[in-house]
Amino acid sequence: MDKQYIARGVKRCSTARFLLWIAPWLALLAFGLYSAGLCLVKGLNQTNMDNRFAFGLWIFLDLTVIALGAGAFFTGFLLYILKLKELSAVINSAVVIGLVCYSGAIAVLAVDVGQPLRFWFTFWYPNVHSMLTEVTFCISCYLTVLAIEYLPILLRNRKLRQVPSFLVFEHELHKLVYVLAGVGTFLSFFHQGSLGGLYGVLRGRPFAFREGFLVWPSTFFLFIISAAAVGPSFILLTTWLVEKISRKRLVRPEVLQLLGRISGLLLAVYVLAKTVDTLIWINRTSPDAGFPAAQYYAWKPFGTWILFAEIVLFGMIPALVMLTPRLRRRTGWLVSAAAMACLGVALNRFVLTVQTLALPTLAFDKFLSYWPSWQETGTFLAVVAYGVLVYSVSFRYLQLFPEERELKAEVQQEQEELRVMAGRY
Amino acid sequence: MKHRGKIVFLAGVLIAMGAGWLGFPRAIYQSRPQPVNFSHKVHADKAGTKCEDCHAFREDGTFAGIPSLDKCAGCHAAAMGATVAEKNFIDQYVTPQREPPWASYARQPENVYFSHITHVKLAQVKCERCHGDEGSTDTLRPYQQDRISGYSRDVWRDMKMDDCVACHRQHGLEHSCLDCHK
Amino acid sequence: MTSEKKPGKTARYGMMIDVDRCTGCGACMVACAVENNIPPAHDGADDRNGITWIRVFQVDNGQDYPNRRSAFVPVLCQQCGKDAPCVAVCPQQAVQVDPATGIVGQMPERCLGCRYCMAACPYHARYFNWWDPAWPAGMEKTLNPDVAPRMRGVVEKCNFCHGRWHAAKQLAAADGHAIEAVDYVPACVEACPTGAIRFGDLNQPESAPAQAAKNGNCFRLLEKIGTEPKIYYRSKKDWVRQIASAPKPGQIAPKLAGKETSRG
Amino acid sequence: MNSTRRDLFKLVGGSVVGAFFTPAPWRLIADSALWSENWPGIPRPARGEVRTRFTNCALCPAGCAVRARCVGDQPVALMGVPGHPLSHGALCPFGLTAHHLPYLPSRLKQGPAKEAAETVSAAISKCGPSEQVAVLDLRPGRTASWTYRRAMASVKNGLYLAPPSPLGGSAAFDLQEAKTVLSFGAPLLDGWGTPGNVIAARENFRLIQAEPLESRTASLADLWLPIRPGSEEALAQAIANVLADRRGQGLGGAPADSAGRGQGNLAAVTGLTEQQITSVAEELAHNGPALVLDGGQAPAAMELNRLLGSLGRTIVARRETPVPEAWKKAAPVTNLASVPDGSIRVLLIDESAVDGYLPWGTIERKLVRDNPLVVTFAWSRQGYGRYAQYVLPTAVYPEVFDDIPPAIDSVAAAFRIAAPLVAPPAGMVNPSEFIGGLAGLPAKDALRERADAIHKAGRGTLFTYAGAQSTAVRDMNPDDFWKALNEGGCWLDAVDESGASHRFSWPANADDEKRSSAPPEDLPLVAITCETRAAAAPLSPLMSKLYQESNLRLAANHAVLNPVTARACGVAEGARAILQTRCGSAQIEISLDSGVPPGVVKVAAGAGMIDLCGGPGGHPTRAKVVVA
Amino acid sequence: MFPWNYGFHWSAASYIFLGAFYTVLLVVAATVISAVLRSRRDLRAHETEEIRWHSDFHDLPARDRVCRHVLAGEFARRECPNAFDCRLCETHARLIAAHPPEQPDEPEEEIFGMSFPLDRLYHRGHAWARPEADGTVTVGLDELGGRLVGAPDAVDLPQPGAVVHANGTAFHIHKREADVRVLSPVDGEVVETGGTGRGWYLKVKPLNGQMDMRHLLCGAEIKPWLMREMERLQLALSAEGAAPTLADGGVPVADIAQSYPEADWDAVCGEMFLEP
Repeated sequence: MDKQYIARGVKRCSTARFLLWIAPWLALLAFGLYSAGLCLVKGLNQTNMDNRFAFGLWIFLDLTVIALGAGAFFTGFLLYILKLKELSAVINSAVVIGLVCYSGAIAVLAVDVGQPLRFWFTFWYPNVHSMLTEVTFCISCYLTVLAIEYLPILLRNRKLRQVPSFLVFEHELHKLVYVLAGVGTFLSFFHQGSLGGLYGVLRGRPFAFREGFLVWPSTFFLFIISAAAVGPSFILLTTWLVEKISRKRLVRPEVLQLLGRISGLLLAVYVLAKTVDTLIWINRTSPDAGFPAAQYYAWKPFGTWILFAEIVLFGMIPALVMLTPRLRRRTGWLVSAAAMACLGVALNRFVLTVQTLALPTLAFDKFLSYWPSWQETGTFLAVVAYGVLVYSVSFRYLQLFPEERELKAEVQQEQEELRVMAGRY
Repeated sequence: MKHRGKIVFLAGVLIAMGAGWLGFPRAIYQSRPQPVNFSHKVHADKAGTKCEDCHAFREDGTFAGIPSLDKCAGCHAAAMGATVAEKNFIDQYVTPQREPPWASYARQPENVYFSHITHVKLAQVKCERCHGDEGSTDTLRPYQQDRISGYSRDVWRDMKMDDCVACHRQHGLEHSCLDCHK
Repeated sequence: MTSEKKPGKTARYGMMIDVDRCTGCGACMVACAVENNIPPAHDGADDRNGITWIRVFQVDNGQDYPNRRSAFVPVLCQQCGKDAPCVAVCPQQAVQVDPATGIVGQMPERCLGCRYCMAACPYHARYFNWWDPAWPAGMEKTLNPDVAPRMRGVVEKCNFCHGRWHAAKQLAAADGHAIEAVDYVPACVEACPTGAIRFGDLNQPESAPAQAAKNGNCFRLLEKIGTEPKIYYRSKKDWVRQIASAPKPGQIAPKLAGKETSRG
Repeated sequence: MNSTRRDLFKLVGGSVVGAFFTPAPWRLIADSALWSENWPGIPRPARGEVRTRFTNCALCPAGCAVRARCVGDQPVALMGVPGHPLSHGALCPFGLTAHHLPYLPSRLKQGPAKEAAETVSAAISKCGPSEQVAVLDLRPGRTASWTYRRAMASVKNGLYLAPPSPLGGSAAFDLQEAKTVLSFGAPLLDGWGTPGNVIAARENFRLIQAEPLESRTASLADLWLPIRPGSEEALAQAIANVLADRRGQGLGGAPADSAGRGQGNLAAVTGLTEQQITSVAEELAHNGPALVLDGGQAPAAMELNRLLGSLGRTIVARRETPVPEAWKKAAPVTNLASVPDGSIRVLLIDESAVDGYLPWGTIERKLVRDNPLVVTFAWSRQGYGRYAQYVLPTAVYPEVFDDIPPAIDSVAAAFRIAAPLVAPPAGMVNPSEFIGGLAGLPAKDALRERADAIHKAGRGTLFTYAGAQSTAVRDMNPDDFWKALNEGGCWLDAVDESGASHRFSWPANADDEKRSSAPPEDLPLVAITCETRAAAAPLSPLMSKLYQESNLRLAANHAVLNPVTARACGVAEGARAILQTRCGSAQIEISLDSGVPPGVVKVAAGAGMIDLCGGPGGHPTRAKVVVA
Repeated sequence: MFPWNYGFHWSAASYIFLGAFYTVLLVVAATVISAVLRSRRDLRAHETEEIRWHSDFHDLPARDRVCRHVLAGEFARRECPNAFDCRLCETHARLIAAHPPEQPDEPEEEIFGMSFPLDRLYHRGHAWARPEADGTVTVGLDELGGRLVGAPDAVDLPQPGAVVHANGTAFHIHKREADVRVLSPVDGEVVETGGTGRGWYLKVKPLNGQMDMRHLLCGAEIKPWLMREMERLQLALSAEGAAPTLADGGVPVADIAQSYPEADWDAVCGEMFLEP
């Protein structure tokens, strides 16, 4: 019986049911760890990547996961720097999601490199001109920050705060958390950006290559905006999911709508920027490199539809939905719009990673296809399982949604009044 | 006893320090004795030989490194002195025609292309510059090998890449990794 | 990264490859593998994850039988002369240009195996060690002492037979000559039976590549990207010279399209 | 003063903090990274003195000169010898990697030599009057070949068999002389003759390649005539007709076309236009001296040479390399085709040196029905070992000590020795000793005898690679001559001044499957083998660079089809399928290429494939492809 | 990463890049360290209890944080800004000065059948404090609190000599699954400990002479406060699925815990004793 670990006044399912819930995820995690182990011990020949598809499923999903995890830094930024108090209702959840996404991404990267033992070379002999160096530094620093931001949430656990020193430390750290939020914003900002730059700087891949500002190609900024746009959407989505799964009211609908509004606003900005960037690329950047942009889309299955889907279907439409107050107030619309936004960004990352590598660069190249091996898939599923586990445990034992208790009380009060009225008449 | 916590903590620190500074450096190396108790000193003084006489260059410019048995047998076919070391050497290696399993203190990692002739003939670098006073020692130290990386301790001590680079920088000869790496 | 100090006598090694002379025998590919201790294919390896520092591609005019005409194009690291795509992207300075020779070097012992450089290279001249290097029992005796075998999980590529360059320098030193810009030829050049591959210093106007740079029939791959490759190709056939430019989806030869191997 | 868990935490915490101020953690991190540099299993190449040694490549009759880079005594790289009179510094991929051959995993390590010897001699003694004991020599003209012939001369019913050779060994094609070369599918630029020699001469002649497939040679030829499979004969005939007409006379000695087809029909058969044929004929006639080469399909092609007057100009007689008088009492060279079927009781096959495999079917026919004895000397079981009772392991180049007969394009007689670069392992069998032993020949060093005989003849010069210089033989003493030969020297005969004899023995056609004009329904396709070199020589593991790690060459058991044909057969790219011919079937992997003519299966030769589809230059075999 | 590493170059890029990197590290480290130092200081200054109460108070539902003067009807709505420590509250001082709470004439208040003697002051966490003649203060549970825990399974009291703080933990009470801390109404040093049977739990000696009790409820304030408490109890019980019997003025039984076996007693007590 783990009751004394669960905060007072909130309802959580029985230990047995909880174990039942995490069991399949544990199994998935075990399987994933096994496949990751294969890749580490036997080498990357276990994957279906090859010299032409040097990056595969892992990098694509890393980019996506990081983009979705951006909610952590962006919510923190809005709450602590721009003082949007309403968001304190989701900040804890956002931090956990961010932690999960970033730590998961790093874990996968550690498997993805051929010589994990040499990870520290990047810090010891950094090539400051490489976007990947920027990525490595930012991701590792930001993970540290997230871990520290997670501490207060952890120490507020009912049992842990019995320990005076924990209680006090949590109290003091929480007072300083806005500093961390600021640092996190800075780091994550550059991290998202350099992830975009990763491909934008590849002058050898005119499909991905973009001109830009100073050392940063336009994708640098597009990634930042898109991440900031989709981060809140993802938090909205997860919060809604958790509410559905746990059958509880966790936040007030206004909060979700606020998230939606922010997301929609930024998404609109992103779509605009993306359109301008695409036009410049089609008409100048790509032709200058000798690659008429039209021909990229002659390689089936990557037709122009993918461009349309990226910008209009999963960009403009969800943006409009989330910006229209009437639709926003309808949970169904709001949630599906958020989901579409997430899909859109995932698609964008897919195009930049997979399509870039699939397209031939030499006249006698082939158009290549790639399908991940089960080891690759398994390794990634491990991250998903890990994420669900960490979140479930955090949700059960920590207060991810501070308003939960209050909302519970309100619900009771309403019921009570109804009952009383019913009693009167 | 109000400082108890501090003391325990410090104890931990001291234990770790002791292990890390005293125990670890011993543990990380496995050392094995050289097959023959060879005295560079004796050969330098008595036989009056110079380094190049035994550690010779081949005509293709490559460096022979530690001389092979027949070079030694050239003089030591029969005992010249009365030392036990020499007697053992002759009994164990010369007579049965067995190459002594020398271990090279200064063997660089496989990915290094070190050309002795370039440094010695062309750049006039003295042997001592890198090998220290090995040539005047009276006995061979045991060969110490890093258990994990498998490299000789001497390479770690004063033949690291940084040492090469320092000298190359001095002479403005540092262009790229490819200068020395293969 | 390279040091600021420039050596006394610098070279810019380059190649001129005469496509019209290449019979596609593959001598250059095996000679390269022999010279540079490239292991034989692990079973399961194929044209997409094998290691061939120089690879001869069969290109054709895209026509069907009987109008099909083929040519053979050896492709190796193009030793880009201006902001080489792979150099800037390496997070830990495992790729660098040697100012003394202009050779783009890859340091396996520094390489993390992130493969970013491979994504960056438009010529697909970089290869990853997907497997542990393995030779049949006894065959490791035939390895070249001037080149260190690479370990699993690192990227490698053509470095103009740097082992030979070292050996040449050592020989020059033995004869007491100056060792900057020694003259040597890579293995593929020496092995090519038809003399289709010619090696030289672009700084010397009479060298084959320097001549090629001025020749109308000569071209470089994807010149418009602006990487200034130091490998020049030559062909009198117009359709062969087309391979210098970007791929045209319409014209993709059925064979090449057909050869497309779907993985997994 | 009892210690609590709290104390333990403090202690651990303290030691963790302390550890960071010691070298230990940092050193461990650094070492683990260094460890990845010499990961277990990464070999360390041996260092040593770098020497250069010379020898001659024994993989094919080209016998290219080889310059071996050795570390200590171990060759680590093989290269050509620039300025060599025959091979001109060229070396093919097979030759470049030959120093790996001794370490092939598939290599045969030992075999029951004694037992085999007893069985053979027993079988010989049991031979009936009509039954024969035969040696099949896949590279005739060597000193070893002479040993076999001498042995067979003294053995009861002894027979010395050799595969048909284009010019019967007594003449050579002189490419240097030719201005125009018409090749009927001869792989002129893909290993034909002496590659270096062909390349050296290539500048001077115009090459017309008549071949169904766009082979390497075809793609580099000045003109490629994409003829229908098996229509070489017809093309030759048509060209002959044109030439004859130009002389304003009937075909004279030229064999009349059995089908009595007119020029138009012939053109139709070849799939070319009459204009094309005429222009080719004109070119041959005008831009002489011309030379017609034959991939083995068209004896009539040889007739063209006669019509063009190539004999004596581009096809010249070549003197025999001198042999000791004592050897002259030897069995004649018999063409396998002329041996009556079912007559060979004991067959000894020397696979240690192979120029080209014969389909097993053509050999099997000649064996007696009731358990014949087949012994083969080979480096692996992949060849005839699959059918032999005994497979005896032989040394493989560069271990062998053997000589290489002059190539088909070397005008002068030559004598060079493949001097071993590495010592062969124990348990290897020397075929000539084995067979010589059967006949009780004195075990003498035949090569040395031959060298002395050459020296005695006093003709020609010796080319020594080290200095790249030629010395007249008569200025040398026998021992220096022998020593020089062992260091890879090459003896070249003086060019024969006495007028060349023009009588050549055309190879009789050892193929029963005559061109049937109407394709049989059951075998709608035509199989054409390529990559025949791979079938003949053992392959270094590094050949995977060409066959597996790139698509440069077609790997064994791979087949290429035209997409149309593939659709007809119901196979797709990368599919596994079965190739069926009259001689059996084999599994192949399909790839598609619209450059392959419809109705043709392009298969990579391999010992097995040759048994199936006939050897290089065999007649295109009827075949069909069915889904596996 | 450091100038002495091979391949390091003094270039603008490395200035900017590494500069940013080290700044970030510095800031993060500084933040954590200062948090540690501040918490050490707090622990030294024995502010643990205060911090705990503040964070508890912060976690209380808004309706539980209302000012006592709202209960008295002097405000429509007001949230206590001082975490129920009226000693610091000017508003309270002003209001008290304006019209001091009149003492009802009868010495004992009878509410819902529970007696609330007026000789003592009540803390909103259901503890009372009674100044004694000898200058000490007796601390006990009021009747509602007493009935909530009924006969407690266990009580752990502080050792005599320990110091308790107003709004800090006075003692713990265990009842069924419930484990609640009772907030101390006053500051002071424990001189004697009582128990359930003796009707009081602690005797506390003021730290500095006299005891400030402005933050405690007294006199007329008690009734409205208690009415509200009953509502809360009712809500809490109904929330825990217990049939609420108090709405129609039913008198709570002596041991409420016993009569609502199905209720999550921990939650109920947490609600009533202001421990979220």
